[in-house]
Amino acid sequence: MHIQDGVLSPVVCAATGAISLGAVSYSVHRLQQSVGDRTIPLTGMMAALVFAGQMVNFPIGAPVSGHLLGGVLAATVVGPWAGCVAMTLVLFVQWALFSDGGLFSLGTNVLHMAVIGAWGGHSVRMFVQRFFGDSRKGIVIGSVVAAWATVMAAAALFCLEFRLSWSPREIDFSKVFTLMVSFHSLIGLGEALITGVAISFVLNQRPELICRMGTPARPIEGTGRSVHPTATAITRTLAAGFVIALAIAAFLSPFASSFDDGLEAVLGKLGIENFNLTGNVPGLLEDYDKVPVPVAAWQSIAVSFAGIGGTLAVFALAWLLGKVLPAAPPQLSEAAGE
Amino acid sequence: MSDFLDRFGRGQSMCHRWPPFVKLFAAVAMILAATCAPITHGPLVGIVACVIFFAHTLARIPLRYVGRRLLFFWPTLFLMAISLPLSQAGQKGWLLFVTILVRGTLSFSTALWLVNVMPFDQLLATLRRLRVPDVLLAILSLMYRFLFVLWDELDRMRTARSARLFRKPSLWETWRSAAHLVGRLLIRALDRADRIHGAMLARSWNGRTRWIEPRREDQR
Amino acid sequence: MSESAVRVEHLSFRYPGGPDVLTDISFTIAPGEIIGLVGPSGAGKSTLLQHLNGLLPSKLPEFVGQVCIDNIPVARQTIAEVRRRVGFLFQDPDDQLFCPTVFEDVAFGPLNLGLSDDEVRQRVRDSLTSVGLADYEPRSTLRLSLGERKRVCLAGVFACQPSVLALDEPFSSLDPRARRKLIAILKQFSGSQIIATHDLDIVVDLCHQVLLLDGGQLRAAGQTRDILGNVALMERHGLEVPWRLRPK
Amino acid sequence: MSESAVRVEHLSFRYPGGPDVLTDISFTIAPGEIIGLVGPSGAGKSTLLQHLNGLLPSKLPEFVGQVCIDNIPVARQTIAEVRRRVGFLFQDPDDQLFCPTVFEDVAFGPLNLGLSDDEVRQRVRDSLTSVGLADYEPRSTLRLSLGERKRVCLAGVFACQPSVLALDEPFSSLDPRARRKLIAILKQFSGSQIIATHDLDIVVDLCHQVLLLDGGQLRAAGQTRDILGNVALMERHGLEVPWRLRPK
Ligand SMILES: Nc1ncnc2c1ncn2[C@@H]1O[C@H](COP(=O)(O)OP(=O)(O)OP(=O)(O)O)[C@@H](O)[C@H]1O
Ligand SMILES: Nc1ncnc2c1ncn2[C@@H]1O[C@H](COP(=O)(O)OP(=O)(O)OP(=O)(O)O)[C@@H](O)[C@H]1O
Ligand SMILES: [Mg+2]
Ligand SMILES: [Mg+2]
Repeated sequence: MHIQDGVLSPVVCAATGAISLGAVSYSVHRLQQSVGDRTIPLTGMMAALVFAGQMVNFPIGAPVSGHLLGGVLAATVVGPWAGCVAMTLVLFVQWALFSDGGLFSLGTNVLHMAVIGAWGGHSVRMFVQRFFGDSRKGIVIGSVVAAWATVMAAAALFCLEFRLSWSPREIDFSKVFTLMVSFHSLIGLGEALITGVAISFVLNQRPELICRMGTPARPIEGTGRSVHPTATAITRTLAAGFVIALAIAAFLSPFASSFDDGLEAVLGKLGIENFNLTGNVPGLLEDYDKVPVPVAAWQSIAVSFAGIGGTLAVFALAWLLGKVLPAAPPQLSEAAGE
Repeated sequence: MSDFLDRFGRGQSMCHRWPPFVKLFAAVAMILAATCAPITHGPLVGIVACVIFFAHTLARIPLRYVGRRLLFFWPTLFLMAISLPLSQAGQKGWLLFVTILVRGTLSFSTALWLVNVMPFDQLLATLRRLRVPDVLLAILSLMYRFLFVLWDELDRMRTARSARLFRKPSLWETWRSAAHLVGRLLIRALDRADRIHGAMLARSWNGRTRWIEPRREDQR
Repeated sequence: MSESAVRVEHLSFRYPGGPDVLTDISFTIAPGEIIGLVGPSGAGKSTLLQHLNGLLPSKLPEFVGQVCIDNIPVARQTIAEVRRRVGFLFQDPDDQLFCPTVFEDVAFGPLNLGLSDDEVRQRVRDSLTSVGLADYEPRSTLRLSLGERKRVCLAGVFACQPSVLALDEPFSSLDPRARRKLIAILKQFSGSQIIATHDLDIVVDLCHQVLLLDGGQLRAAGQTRDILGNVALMERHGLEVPWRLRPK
Repeated sequence: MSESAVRVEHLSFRYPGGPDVLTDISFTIAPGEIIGLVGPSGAGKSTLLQHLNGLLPSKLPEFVGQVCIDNIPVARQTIAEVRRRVGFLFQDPDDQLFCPTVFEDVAFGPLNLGLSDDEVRQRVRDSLTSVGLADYEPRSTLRLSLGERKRVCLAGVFACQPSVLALDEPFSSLDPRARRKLIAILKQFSGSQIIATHDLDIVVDLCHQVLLLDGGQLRAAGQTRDILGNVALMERHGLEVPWRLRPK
């Protein structure tokens, strides 16, 4: 997931860096209001935890293994502001200790993993949670969906940045996009699963640890426990906006990008390229109108599958995890906060 | 153990003794040059590469180490870069591909150099002087310590697991126990954060963190 | 009532979702007194000590009764003041060390007390010397053996010069010389102390009074020799009469 | 040479970037023998024990010498076999517990040995009973006191029925009854044992031989009473002659 220096153009790095700087400064500003309470050590610990958690490999197949990214997890435990700061520090330390992920592209990585991960993840979770009430199930489903959505959003955003970095007019990016989106819908599933399992683990063992924030809390039905309030009108609007933007990014832009050059042109390009790369015998050229069709079809199928199949899988996962949670949690009656 | 991280950070070369600001700015300048130099100007790129190579020799960073790190680094960079020639036929795509590889490699080696001549505590002190907000620094130094604690803990839990794991586990078992490890680490860490908070308050912490140097005369 | 350094009244507590861990505990500690807190594993010693430092009540509602330090009741508003007065040593040193180097960790308390830089350095040097780690200042807290970490924690506590010490297993994983040194320090300390430990020989040597805790209840309290020398009592609560008090 | 359960030859080791922690250590342990490993804090006891379980050499290059368990040299290829034979107890129980419940944690080893379900349950029950935690099976490993956690770790080690025990501070944070029980168990255990501890009274009671480590070097090795009773030697290495061996 880490973008290295050199992959994006300096201008794009600067632009994304500026956005991240703003977002992180705002997070720090919000965090400063809670100076002296347990948020500071908790955030430090969360950052260390995400860092260490990323070292645990979850094998997928023979040589491939996935690991936690942690933005949503951090936001669920310490809230969006501290979560964003924690993820930023994780990325910074990864650069400073391992030189993972570049200095100039630090801002981009922060945007992808800290800002989208924590802020975006938090708003998606809050949005989803509204449909399930503030129950434990809602928290798990919300964070599973949020984990998947943030990975997809980051992937889509990366494609956009990549396109902006390298002469947008001359290069057809729909293939890059297809590849990124289908690949990341898988990575996202892993992330969703790990986040979901970790959060249900916490909900089982220490429900009071999740998302305690300085704000006044209201109890969750059925548990007597409390999370911080779902939302004011503004957050709700923001969340809805984010989800819609995400949907557009994930599902519509591949088609949009193919359409904007005209379908014909894209198909033609793909055909030629196919020929050039694989060094196929010229005979194939005669089937020029036929060959590209399956390619194009494959492409939209892949993206649609990545989108729709991924969404379905995520909801199935969320539902499963929700089911696994014990029906009767330990009874707590807390007025939350410090 | 996590000590391999700053293996060379404690070395004693000329570069290690430079003032931290000099090192930081040298690194930033080199990365800037590496990412901005157009690939078509061969000599320019060559000069940047030579400077970086020279910096590595000055700092006495073993070439084998750099090579090993690069070996792990290239595949990911390659994956990102290869999408360019894949999506565009002809020379232009390959040119961009090479651009990304060269820029990535050069800036990565520069970062390696900085990591190796600048131990983390020095970096922290430099950030402090650069007036990075206190809250961030406080969180950062806490994170740094617990990073190692958690990491070692994780490491030992894994070893303890393998000490009682007398056969090759199935995929499902691996997943399950990896999830348990993460879950357990998570809860212990969060609980510990509470106790740390108590320990900090017990020593009169009020959110403002003050810093001093151990002893001016005989700093390391 | 003005003469109590620590006063605990009818304290009951349970962890969320669990059974009672402490049931109706009451005792007082006079200024300058050293109290040993003994009892089998799982008796609730650590839990009780954490209450003295306000570590638990602020978080959880399952808490009945009152704890006063120097006549200040432990409550949300007073917690900072209470923690300043109580020097608390955690059973696990990793819960307590949070700075990257030994120097920074020990200096943390004095710095927050607003002392001048020179005073801070002086205090750090003194307290590290007193635990026998004089030349450890620049070392990383990550690369210490368990006994060394424990002693750095102790130095951190001493450097704040608290008026009450609450120590959870201070002697475990110390070697005999460090243990002897610590006993000497504690004997000289002027404030009151409450020490939870399994090392009954040291309790005999050091403590004026003993509290015997088992199953979350205070089973006995009184003079050290009376309680630890009582074979039947000790047997009943899974303890042993220490070597020193055994009839030869 | 066939009669040694553990053989360490010219072992030297340092953590990367640090000074030597172990220097040229050699010793053997005969089958069935119980060895006490004593020395001041930071002497290198934990480091030495970790070598017996292949915890360090496989990872780091700063390692000279050879360690053999039951005549199998510890190396990358043999590490699985070695770990099967050596039951290792970490100094910090939290490093060793990784399952959510006590039952799962103790059952982990036997399950992996491929025993039948009934046998596994039987072993778990037996080993938990032997450490005095018979009714703890369903409890969460996160909600135990330190002494309880230590005993769960011990149960996990015993449940694998290893042929060599390497125990790092098994007695610290145990209450006297649990300690007595553990001593009884160790005395009955048929394999060889090496036990690092600061509790010299127990060493006198339990161990046939003693290794004295200080500053990473083996300063003395021999019969327990000879070494622990030697006042000058003990003094020099920051230890104390235990109560039992003091001239009255
Ligand atoms: N976080 C927790 N949640 C729930 N129960 C807990 C928790 N911590 C401890 N307990 C339980 O509370 C009881 C008292 O624990 P405590 O740690 O106070 O014992 P202790 O007397 O300090 O024992 P030891 O001598 O082993 O340290 C134990 O039965 C333990 O299982
Ligand atoms: N991870 C590490 N990196 C570097 N040095 C270390 C590390 N762990 C321990 N040391 C150092 O190695 C020496 C030996 O440590 P070790 O833990 O083996 O001591 P020990 O004899 O077990 O002490 P204790 O009785 O306190 O447990 C100590 O001086 C310690 O500072
Ligand atoms: Mg305790
Ligand atoms: Mg040790």
